[in-house]
This record gives sequence, structure tokens and C-alpha cells, in this order.
Amino acid sequence: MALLELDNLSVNYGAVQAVRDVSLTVEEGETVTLIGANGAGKTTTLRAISRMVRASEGHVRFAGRDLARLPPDEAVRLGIAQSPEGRQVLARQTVEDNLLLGAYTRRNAAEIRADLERQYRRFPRLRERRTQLAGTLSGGEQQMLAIARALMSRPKLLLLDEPSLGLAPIIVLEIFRIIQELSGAGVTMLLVEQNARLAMQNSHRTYVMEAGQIMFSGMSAEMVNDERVIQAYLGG
Amino acid sequence: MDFLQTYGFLIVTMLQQGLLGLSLYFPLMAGQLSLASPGFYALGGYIAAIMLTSPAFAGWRDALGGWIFPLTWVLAALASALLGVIVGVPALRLRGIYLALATIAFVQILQVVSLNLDITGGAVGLFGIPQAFGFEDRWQYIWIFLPLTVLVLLFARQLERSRVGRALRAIREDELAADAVGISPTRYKVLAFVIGAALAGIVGAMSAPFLNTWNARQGTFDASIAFLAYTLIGGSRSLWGPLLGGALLSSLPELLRGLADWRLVINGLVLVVASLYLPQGIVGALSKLRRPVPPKRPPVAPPPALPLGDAP
Amino acid sequence: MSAPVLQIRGLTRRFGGLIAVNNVSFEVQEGEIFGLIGPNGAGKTTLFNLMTGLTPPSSGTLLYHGADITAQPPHTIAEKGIARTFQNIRLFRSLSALENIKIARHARTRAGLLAGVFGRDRAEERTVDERAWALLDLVGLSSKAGQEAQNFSYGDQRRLEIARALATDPQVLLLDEPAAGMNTSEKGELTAFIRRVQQEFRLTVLVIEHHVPLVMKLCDRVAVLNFGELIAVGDPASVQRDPKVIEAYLGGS
Amino acid sequence: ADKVATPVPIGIGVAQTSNTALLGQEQVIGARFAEKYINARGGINGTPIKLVFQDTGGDEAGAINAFQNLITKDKVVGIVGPTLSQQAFSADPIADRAKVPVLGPSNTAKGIPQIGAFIARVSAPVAVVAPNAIKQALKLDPKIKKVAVLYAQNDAFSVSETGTFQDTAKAQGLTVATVQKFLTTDTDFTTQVTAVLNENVDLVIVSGLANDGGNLVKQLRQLGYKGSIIGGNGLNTSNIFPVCQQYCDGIIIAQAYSPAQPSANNQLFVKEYTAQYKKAPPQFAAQAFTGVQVMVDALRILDRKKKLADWELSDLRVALNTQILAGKYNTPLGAISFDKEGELNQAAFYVAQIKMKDAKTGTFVFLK
Amino acid sequence: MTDLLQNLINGLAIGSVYAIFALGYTLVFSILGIINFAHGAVFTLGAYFTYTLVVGQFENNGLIKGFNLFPAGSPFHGTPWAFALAALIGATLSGLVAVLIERLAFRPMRARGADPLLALVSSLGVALVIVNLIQILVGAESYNFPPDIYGDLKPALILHVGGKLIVVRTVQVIIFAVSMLLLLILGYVIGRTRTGKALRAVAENPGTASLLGISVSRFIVITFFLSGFLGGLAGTLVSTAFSVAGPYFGVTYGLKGLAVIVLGGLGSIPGAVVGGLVIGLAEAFVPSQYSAYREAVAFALLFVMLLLRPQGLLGQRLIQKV
Ligand SMILES: Nc1ncnc2c1ncn2[C@@H]1O[C@H](COP(=O)(O)OP(=O)(O)OP(=O)(O)O)[C@@H](O)[C@H]1O
Ligand SMILES: Nc1ncnc2c1ncn2[C@@H]1O[C@H](COP(=O)(O)OP(=O)(O)OP(=O)(O)O)[C@@H](O)[C@H]1O
Ligand SMILES: CC(C)C[C@H](N)C(=O)O
Ligand SMILES: [Mg+2]
Ligand SMILES: [Mg+2]
Repeated sequence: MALLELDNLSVNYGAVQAVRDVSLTVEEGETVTLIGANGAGKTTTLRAISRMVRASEGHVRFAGRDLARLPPDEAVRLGIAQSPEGRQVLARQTVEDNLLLGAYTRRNAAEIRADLERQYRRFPRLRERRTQLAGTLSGGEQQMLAIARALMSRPKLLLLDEPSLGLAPIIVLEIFRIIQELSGAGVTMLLVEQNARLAMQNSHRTYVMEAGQIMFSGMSAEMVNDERVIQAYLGG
Repeated sequence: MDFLQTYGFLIVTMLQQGLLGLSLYFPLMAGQLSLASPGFYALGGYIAAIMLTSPAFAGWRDALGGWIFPLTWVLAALASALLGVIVGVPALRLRGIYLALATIAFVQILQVVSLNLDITGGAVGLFGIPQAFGFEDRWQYIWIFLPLTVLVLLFARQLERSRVGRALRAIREDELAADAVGISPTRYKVLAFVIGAALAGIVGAMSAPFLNTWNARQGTFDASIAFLAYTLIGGSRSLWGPLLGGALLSSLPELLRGLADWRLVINGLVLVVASLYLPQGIVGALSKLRRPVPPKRPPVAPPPALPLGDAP
Repeated sequence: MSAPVLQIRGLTRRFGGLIAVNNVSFEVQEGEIFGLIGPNGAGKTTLFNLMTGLTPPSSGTLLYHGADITAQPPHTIAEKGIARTFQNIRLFRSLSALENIKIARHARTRAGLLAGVFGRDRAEERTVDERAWALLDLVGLSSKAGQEAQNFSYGDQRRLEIARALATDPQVLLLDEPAAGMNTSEKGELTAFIRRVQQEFRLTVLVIEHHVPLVMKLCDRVAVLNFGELIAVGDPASVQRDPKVIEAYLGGS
Repeated sequence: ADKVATPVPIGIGVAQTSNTALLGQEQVIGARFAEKYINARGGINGTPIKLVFQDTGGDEAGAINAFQNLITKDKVVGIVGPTLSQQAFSADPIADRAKVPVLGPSNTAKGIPQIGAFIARVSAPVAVVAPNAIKQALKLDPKIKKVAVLYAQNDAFSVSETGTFQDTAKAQGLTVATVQKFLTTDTDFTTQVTAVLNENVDLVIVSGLANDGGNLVKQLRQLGYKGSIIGGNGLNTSNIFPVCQQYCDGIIIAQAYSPAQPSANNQLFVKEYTAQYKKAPPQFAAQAFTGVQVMVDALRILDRKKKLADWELSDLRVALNTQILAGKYNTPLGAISFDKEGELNQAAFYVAQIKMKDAKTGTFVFLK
Repeated sequence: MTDLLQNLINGLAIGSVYAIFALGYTLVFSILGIINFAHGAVFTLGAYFTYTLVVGQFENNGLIKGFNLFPAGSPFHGTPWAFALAALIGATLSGLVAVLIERLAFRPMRARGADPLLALVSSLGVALVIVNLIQILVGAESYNFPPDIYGDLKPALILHVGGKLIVVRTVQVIIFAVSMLLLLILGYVIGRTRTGKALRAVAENPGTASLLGISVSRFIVITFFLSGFLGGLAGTLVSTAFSVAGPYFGVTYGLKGLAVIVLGGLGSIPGAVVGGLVIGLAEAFVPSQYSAYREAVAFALLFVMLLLRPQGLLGQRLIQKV
């Protein structure tokens, strides 16, 4: 059984239909990439999974359970974490408090400490900025914080919305190294990326989205060589 | 005639409160929630009341006859505008609720001062104010409040369409971005604030004869909050909102008169229910019914290449 | 390439104990496309903020066409001809795309309160309208002219923000990560677009960007910041080979 | 043109809501009682009266609305109201211009009857009532030398009252050691009280309303003030008993009304009122009653000349006004009449001292 | 010297009344960013609830006059502990009312994404309803607690220092102590615990908070309960000092309370206490010849504070990074 299953999902913003009839699955332990042009509906899809927007039609099933009426905080308790578009760090709290709040649903203080340490090792810049208010971080620093914070909940399913956005090349490489590492550790991921080549190189399968719909999908390894993908997303 | 006699005061009050609601709208166009209007309203009223009752102005009154009334309006507007600049320049560095609170403080301070001055009649206030243009009945005040309302609406509409109106909207949306595209936030915020202040001052000057008396209970914190309610319940995004809100909310306790003791309970419930079900205000809810018209392109054919602009 | 448009002299900005920009000096020549790169938190955005008056410098001066414009308010600087986009997009969110652009004509128009109220601004308004539509055409958003900016997707918002900056008739355009959130083909289009705009409007462009291929392809010269300090300036190829840059920024390869 | 309705409508425009309702509440009771009392005695020569209540709230606009409703919609022959002088300054001119007689039941500020020919009052101005209290206090304790004066600065009537108190005190050769201000909305008076205590005064004069005044007295006593206390008109209500409880004991209050007033009229009034409400009528109730009674008495005379039902309403109003000003009335306030401006001529004023039976119940004991 | 001391005592006494009112007021602000004008009404209600429990009936006016809810000898009267019990029940009831208010008057608004300022209007409506209901039920007059609710405590401590008197009222000491105690408890919970961090996250951005697994609606309910509880308790305490001064009793604190919480720093719990004390002291030190202007002091302070340091004495600066 797939860990995550979207079944004919549609989402409306007022009169605008941002996502139309999307079906998609992510198997346990799998990393799946979702690519598409600006405005294709990728972010909206992720937000529907984390319950930040309501589906107007269709279902989101997580580990077999329909998330239809679940508030977003319950989704986190079930093990879904998201590094959202626009980063959404808590501007008035310190970097460290942001990270600790990422582990809000967890109880074991020692484990949380250890994970905090792990994030600092991954992103030394965050350790340097521990006591700085998150709102004053540079764009890229905030992006690191958003990703690290999502990891703090030890999710079963990690939703990453353009994790490499605004990051220096050296950090982008680090992010994909982390994705590899998590994948190795069995974390299931749904990854939205504009850096399509890197994303596909680091994922099992890829879906391509256009105008709110899934156009086609396939194994990432094959998709990298797909004419349609090269044409539209890899810059020919 | 009886209808006008009974409800004339109410009708004019609706206009008057609507105008005061509008006085909040101008700063709000620039996103500034100022609740200072009651202060300027009180000031305008005092200026009129003093000019119309104080022996010191007896000479003016004799010389000017009916013209003394327009003069009180003008002076009230000028004084309010001046005070508006003095208060506005420092206060408008604040945003949102902080500005609202600072302006409430201003209103309170002004009230305490007026309670303690001799010229304002202390707590008793000023009374025996002569009637504007010899009006006998309250409803006749419609002859001054209605034209003012029409003028203000026209003014506001034209303002919204203009370059200055755009600048105000830009500041409302994002002050910093507005600054970065060349709009001086301070200048336009103060401008909008001063327009609101002058309007409230004029309304005060017109209201002093209308109410027959003027005292420190005119223009208080309660009024600040009432005006805020007008704006929000009416709809803060359209100039019709505050006007409508002011007219409706100020008439509500009167319409509920029949309920005797219970009328304020119902009045309270109406406020709650309106806040809940009209999140964009009455006008906001109405305008939802209309689809916005997409902007029309000016008829000229678009030039193939881009013009280089009119600046060097 | 002629006289320097911008001369940055020893600009420094501290935030508490942190030195975000540390004694940075360089010049930007008229008509060039100048890249600004560096690790996250290196001070690039802060430098833009210093140049546009959003943040006053702790020390140092900024010359524009030889005149000192250090710490002038943002609107004055915009009026003088320096326009920018923001790393965290800052559009007038609940206004239409068209309005967003018309607003940016502010500094290039005159009509005051009374002229507006009495309708003496017709001719001016007409040109504002024409210009705004033309710019929407340029960024391909005319069909969405009436939509609220906040409902635009990320990429469209970026384009709109560039159009808004252009509407101020700038001589210098500062772009803070314009290609963020765009896919590779879109980045390619953006590169072409920036070039075209630069030529048509005879602009000097400064661009902050993390996507190295884009920087290399687009920029005439590149400056590299690290921990607030300028560690390299030069043509793209030589900067890319600089070991300091590789270590701090590019990583491995 | 309108005829006079039967039962004859008389308007009561007082504060039934807002902060001011605390006072208006008593006026409503007094007026209601008057209606019952008068109709039980045959009304106006057999024609019953009907009181029409319109709430004025506590503000000026509310008073105008109430008056306007009474005048044109309810077509009353005359109005008793409003509660506050400030409201009177706003609403009375409306009635005056409409030629409707108004009797102020509690407006004590200077200038009320002068608003117009149709405006009169049954509440004596402070300047007349207040000095009696000081004289009485001196009678009780001739050693009084130093006085502290406290007043609510946001209440118009307290402000004018304190002026009178201060002038009288000086005229009686007393030293005003300190003047302290407070607000009717205040609840803590420690600052004022300590200032008073530190001046070692023998007399404290308080002008305020029931809540604040009562609290002030309570705190004065709690903190050890032992001297005499004079309360102003605002404290002249049994509503202060629950506020200052046993500490109310001994407050001297000048009265425009006394249940002990010996006239037969008053004694009957007191008897029936007490039977119904289980307590002696307070001043505001008695004054409201008086207002209604004066209207009715005047109407009786007019009715004898020409049956009320045959009058044009507007003519009756004018005639009523003339009659009110011309007549002499035996009321709970004693024998009263009006001067030509409408100012009250009241024969006797009283000074009472509060005696508390227990924490809740007390009485106003009238001093000779 | 003695004047100074007395002013100090007076200032702290008045200030702690402001503070105790402001605690619940600022709590709601801290989390929802709204000013809840109904807080004053809840404060009043708390006093009436406790009064009803302790005394049982209302006399002169109103619909339920004379109706005896707790006939003489009610368990809530007679010993200080019985009174404390009544006060706690009164506070709990107020807390529940606050939760109800949140449910009916605020939550639906949030769900509709309304302008948070509308909450001001809605809460004003709630206040109007409560105040007028009280008046209809029990009349506009004031009620006073029986004098012995604190047992045999003397009403005041009067010291003679250098020929002058110094007065310390017992109730004031109680109020001061309670507000300090509440400050410590709240300060600890909000500043130090995981719950506190989550609360601050909700306050800053509910959307993001829920993305982190924080149940926003539960926190809001808790906050309202606490705010109502504190408000009700404050109402009871303050009214034992002065009397339940009619239906408008608490509402009149609303405005001064605003000055207090802004001065201390909007949304800051210690700020509410510090702000209260500062304003109380400032008022106490106004020389008596200027006492007419005392009412302006709080607002003058507020105005100046906003201009110099909008975040208030203890508030956090709002930072904006471009
Ligand atoms: N809050 C909103 N209200 C109205 N429309 C919206 C809203 N958010 C997104 N949309 C619209 O929904 C569509 C899908 O947007 P979405 O953000 O999901 O796209 P995306 O694929 O993530 O794009 P990008 O790559 O630019 O982030 C777009 O057309 C966008 O304009
Ligand atoms: N207002 C502020 N207060 C404190 N520190 C700040 C403030 N603004 C910026 N900083 C710090 O200054 C440093 C430089 O920030 P800046 O935004 O200029 O970086 P950047 O080079 O643009 O990075 P990125 O590529 O991630 O956008 C960062 O470490 C940031 O945390
Ligand atoms: C009810 C009274 C206290 C009113 C007061 N006597 C006045 O004239 O305003
Ligand atoms: Mg997206
Ligand atoms: Mg940056």
C-alpha cells in the first residue's frame, strides 16, 4: 500500500481551480519529484496534503487513512512535515526556538537535543545564528532553517517545496546530500523542485504537472532523458 | 412634516456620523488606522461654539451675520489641519494598532484638557449656541450636512482615481515597496491624515449648533470606537462603507427604541453578528455580488517597440 | 562602457555585533550587467538595501553619477533612477497587476491632489495607462492585467516585480535573485529577457543570483561577497576559477 | 391639527440606559409611582394620565431623539426630563422651539431655566441648596476650622456644586486646606484620601455621584478620617448605602427633598411610596414625582376652563406652560412655585444625616 | 519623604489594580493580536458572579430583584476560605464565559479570514450585550461585599512617620500580592515552557504554527479561558476593595487598561504588570495642584512611549527584514 495516495484531488481558490483531478502515489521509502512550470499547482498540491488548504474534490490518503477532515496539526502528528514555499519561519523567535518548535509533536527531550545537534552539524550557519531572530536571517539562511525545522519532527513523509530556492550552490549540494541520506534512512519524500535535473537524479519517480493537472510521470532515471522534459524543464 | 420633526434629527445624525466615518476613511486609504477624528471633531465643535457664544466674538457675529457660520467651518478645518500636522508627523511613523492607540491617546488628552479650560466651559461645556442660519428644526441641518456629504464623496472618488490616490493605495499595501518605487510615505500619510482631520473639524463646527451645546463628552474614546465600527461594518475598502456604516450604526439604537431596555442588548448583538457575517463590511459583501470589470486597454494600438519613457 | 554609474566606497553595515557588509568598495560602469554572488548571508541583499536607502550604512559612501547619495530616503533614490526588486517579493498584493505598474509611475508624473480631484490630470493619466500596458506586454502579463498580484504564481510575481521596477524609468536596475523559483528553461528565457531590457532601456543592471550558469552567461563582471567582505571582482570566467570563490561558494566541482 | 389624546400623555425623558441610568432608574420609579398615585385619585378631573417613557441614554443626541419622539410621535402635552444638565442644554432648546413645556427633574446647573420660556425645573440649583449643609455642619460642630473639598471633575453638576461649597466655606470663615479632583469612573481614592488626612481637616466636602462619592467616603473612613463629611447632591440617594455601608454613617447632605417634610401631601406620598417600595422615597424619585404632579395640577386648572379633550394640542402646550409658571403647588417638596423665567421657588430646604442601621439599611435623618 | 513614601504606596496600589486587569487583556492580545473589549465586561461579570455566590440576592431594581439564589448561611460566606472558594468559582465561570465569547464572537470570524480589527467591533458588541444584560437583570446600582469576607483583617494599616500618616490598605496589599503571583506563574509558563513557545508561535503566525503540529484552536480556547479566569478574579478582588460599582464597573478600566498594556508592551505578560505599576506611580506622583490633569497622564505616557519605543517597555521589537 502506498504511504501517500492522492485520488482525483481538486483544489479551488475562489473561482480559480489551481489543481484539477490529480492522482498520485508515493510508496513508503520512496522519493518522488514533482516538476512543472510556475503556477502549475505544485505548491497547492503540497498544501492540500498538509491540510493547509481544503480539497474541493477527491481524497488524500496517508497510510490508508483519509485526511479529509483533519486539521493541519493532526497531519503533523501523523508524521507529515513540510518545508513550505516562502519558508514561513517564525520571524520573532530565535533560530533555535524555531527548530525546537519543529519538534513540538515529540516528547523525548534527549532525542530532540540530539536532532538539534544534527541539524546544526548539517547547517553550521544555523548554529552561528542560533540566538538570532529568524526574521533577520538572510533569505538562504531562512531556507535552511525551514528545511531543518521540518526535519526536527522526524517525519514519515517529508514535503519539500523548492528546497534549493535561494541557496548558494554549495548548500544546494548539501541539501541533495541530505535528501539522499534521508532516503537511505527510509524517509518518504515528495519533492517539488525547479532544479529539475538534480531533483530527478536524486529521486525514484517524477510527475510532471501543467496547469493544475498531472501530464505524465515515470521513473526519474528515464524522465531525465525524456524529450518532453528536456524541452520544457531542462532548457533543451 | 411630523416625520421630519421626529426623525429629522436622526436623519441628519446619520449623515453626520457617516461623515465622521468618512473622516477615518482618508487615512485608511493609505492603510493608516487613525482614531483621532473625535479629537478634531471636538476641536471643531469648540471653535464654532466659542465663536458663536463668546462675548469676545460678538463684534464678528454682528458684522458677519449668517456668514459667521461658514467662517466657523473654515477656521475649524484650518485649526484641525494644523493640529493634524503637528500630531500626524510624529504619530504616523506608527502602524496598525499602534497608530490607533496613539490617536486614542491623543483624543483622551484633548478631552482632559478641554475639561479643564475656562474657555471650553469646563465640564458643563458651552450652551445656548445660536442656530445656523436661523434654522428652527433639526432636519433643516440637512441643508448643510447633505451638501458636505456630496462634496466629500465627490472629492474622495476623484482622489481615488488620481495619482495621489494610487500613491495612498500603494502605501496601504506595502509602505516599503511604495517607498522603493518613489513614493514618500510620510508625505502622503500626513496628507491623508490631515484631510481626515479637517473633515472631522468641519463636521464638529457644523454639529455644535446642531446639538445646541458642546462639552467634553463630545468626541471621546467611545466615539473613536464607534467610528471604527462604522468603518469596519460599513466596509473599509470603499468610500461608501464608512458612510453607510456610520448612517446605519448611529441609527440603530433609535430604530430599536421600541425595545426599551433591551435595545442596547440587541444593538450589541447586531455588532457581533455583523462582524461575523460581513467580514468585508456591508459594501464589501455587496460588491462581491458584482464581478469586477477587467481593466480596459486604452484604444491606441500598442506600439511595437517600447517607448523609452518620458524622463531623461 | 564609460564613466562609473555607481561608486561604492567602504560601505559597512553592522547589526549589533554582526558585520553584514564589511568595508566593501567597487564601481559599476554604465551599461554593464554586474553580477553579485556569494554564500547565503554574505551580505548581498544588505548591500542592495544600502544602495536603495532602505538601510542606512554604518559607514562608507555611495556615489551615483559622482554625486553622494548615501542614506538618502528610498523614494529619493528611486526618483534619481535606481530601481530594484526584492528577494522576498514585495508586490502591492491586493492590487491588480496593472495598478502595480501604474503606481510605479509616481515619480515620473506630476499631478497633485488638486489636479487629481479637479480632473486636470487626464493627459498624464493616459500616458500612465499606455506605459503600464506596454510593460505588461513586455513581461507577457497583459492577459492577467486585472488580477490581484497575490494570486499570481511565484514566477509571474517575479516578472511583475521586474515590470514594476522598469516602470520607474530607472537607469540602474537591481535584481535580487530574479530567477529564484524558475526552472531551467524559464531561467534561460529570463536571461534573454534581462539582456533585452538592458539594451532597450539602456540600463545598468546589478543582479544577485545563485544560479551560476545564469550569472556566467549574463554578466559582464561579477563581484563575490563572503562574510560581508568583497573577495573577488572580475570577469565571470576568472571569478569562477578563483579558489577562494570555489571554496566559499561554488563547492566541490 | 392635533387634539389632546385621552388618557392625557405626559412625556418622561430620562436616562434608562448607560452609566447615567443609575440616577435615571430612580426617576423612572418616581414617575411611575406618580402615574399610579394620580390616576388612583381620578387623574385630571376624571381623565387619567398616561406617562410615555423615552430613554435618553446618557448623551446629548439620545436626549434630543427622546424629546423629539415625545413631542411629535407621542404628542405629549409636556415633558419631565432629562436627567443631566448637559443633556438639558442640548434637548431643552428643541422643546422650547416646539413650544412644549419642560420640567427638569434633576438639572441643577446654572442656566437651565434661561434656556427658554418653556423650560422650568423642580430641582433647586446647587447655589441655593448646598450652603445649608455647611451651615448645619457648623451647627453640629462649631469647632470646624479646616476643610477639604473633593469633586468629580468630569461631572458638570459636581463642578458647579463644588464652586458653591468652596465659596460658602470661605464665607463662613473656614480655610479650604486642599481641593482634590477625581472622576466619576474612579474607584480608588487613596491618593485623594491621604492628601486629606495629611491636612488634618475637620470637614470634608464631597461632590460626586453615588458610586464614586460613596467609595470615597468609605475609603476616607477606612483610612481613619474621623471628622465630619458633607456630601453633595449626587450622594443624595439610598443607592450609596450599599457602597459605603456602615461608613456612610454621619454623612451630612443638604436636601432639596426630605421624607420628613411635614406637609400632608408629602406624608401621604411617603406613606404610599414606602408601602410599595419598602423604603422611603429618595430625592430623585420625589423630584420626578413632583414634576409629574406639577404638570397634572396645572392641567387640572386648564381642564376646568375647557375640557382637555377639546384643546388643540399646540394651544394646550402653550397654555400649560403659562399655567405651570403661574401656579402654586403643594408637592412632596413642600409648597413650590416658579419665577417668570421658570426657576424654582422652594420654601424650605433640608439637611439630613445618614444613619446606618446595619451594613445595608440606613435612613436619612433630618436635622433641625 | 513621607509624601514620597505615601505616593509610592498609592501608586503601587492603584498600579496593581491596573496590572491585574491588564493581565488577561494582554494575554488575548498576545495570542490573537486583537484587543478584546469584552474583557472589561468579563471582569465585571466575575465580580457579580462572586457577589451572587456570597450574598445571594440583589435588592432594588432589575428582573431578578429580591430573588434569593443563595439563602442566608450560604457556604460561601463567613470565613475567608469560603470567600476564596466563591472567588475561584466566580473566576471559573468568567473563564467559561470568555470561552463562550471566543466560540460565538471570534472563532467564526477567524474561520472567515476577517480583518482582525473587526474583533474589536465584535468584542465591543459583546461588551454592550453583557453590560446591558446585567443592568436588566440586577439594575444599575452598586453592590458591596459584606465587610467580613477577609475575616478579621483590619481594613488598613496606618503608620505615623515623622508626624505624617502613611496608609496601607489591606485589600491593596492582597491585590498587589495576587497580581505578582499571577505574573510569576504566567511569566514562567509563557517564557520558559514548551507550551509557552507554542503559544508564541500561534501568536505570531497561526498558519505556520499548525504546520508544526500545534493545535491553534486549542491554544486559543485555553488562552480565552485563562484571560476570562484572570479577568473574573481581578473583578472580584477589585470589587472587594471598592464595591461592584454597577454594570459599567469593568468597562471603565478598558481604556486605561489599553494604556497599560501598550506601555508595558502589547502582548507582554510582565509588561502588563510593569505598565500598570508605572502608570499607577505616575498618576500618584502628579502634584495635587495639577490633579485635574491626572487622567491625561496615562495617555501622555502612552503617546510618548509609542513615539519613542512602540514596542513598549518590555515588548519585543518588530523586525522587518527585506
Ligand atoms: N491564494 C490564492 N488565491 C488564488 N489563486 C491562487 C492562490 N494561490 C495560488 N493561486 C493560483 O493557483 C495556481 C497554482 O499555484 P501554485 O502556487 O500551486 O503553483 P506552483 O506550481 O507552486 O507555482 P510556482 O512554481 O510559481 O511556485 C496559480 O495559477 C496561482 O495563481
Ligand atoms: N536586520 C538584521 N538584523 C540582524 N541581522 C541581519 C539583519 N539583516 C541581515 N542580517 C544578517 O546579515 C547577514 C547578511 O544578510 P543578507 O540578507 O544581506 O545576506 P545575502 O547575502 O543576501 O544572503 P542570501 O543569499 O541568503 O539572500 C545575514 O547573516 C543576516 O542574518
Ligand atoms: C442626576 C443629577 C446628578 C444630575 C445633576 N444634578 C445635573 O444637573 O446634571
Ligand atoms: Mg510553488
Ligand atoms: Mg539575499
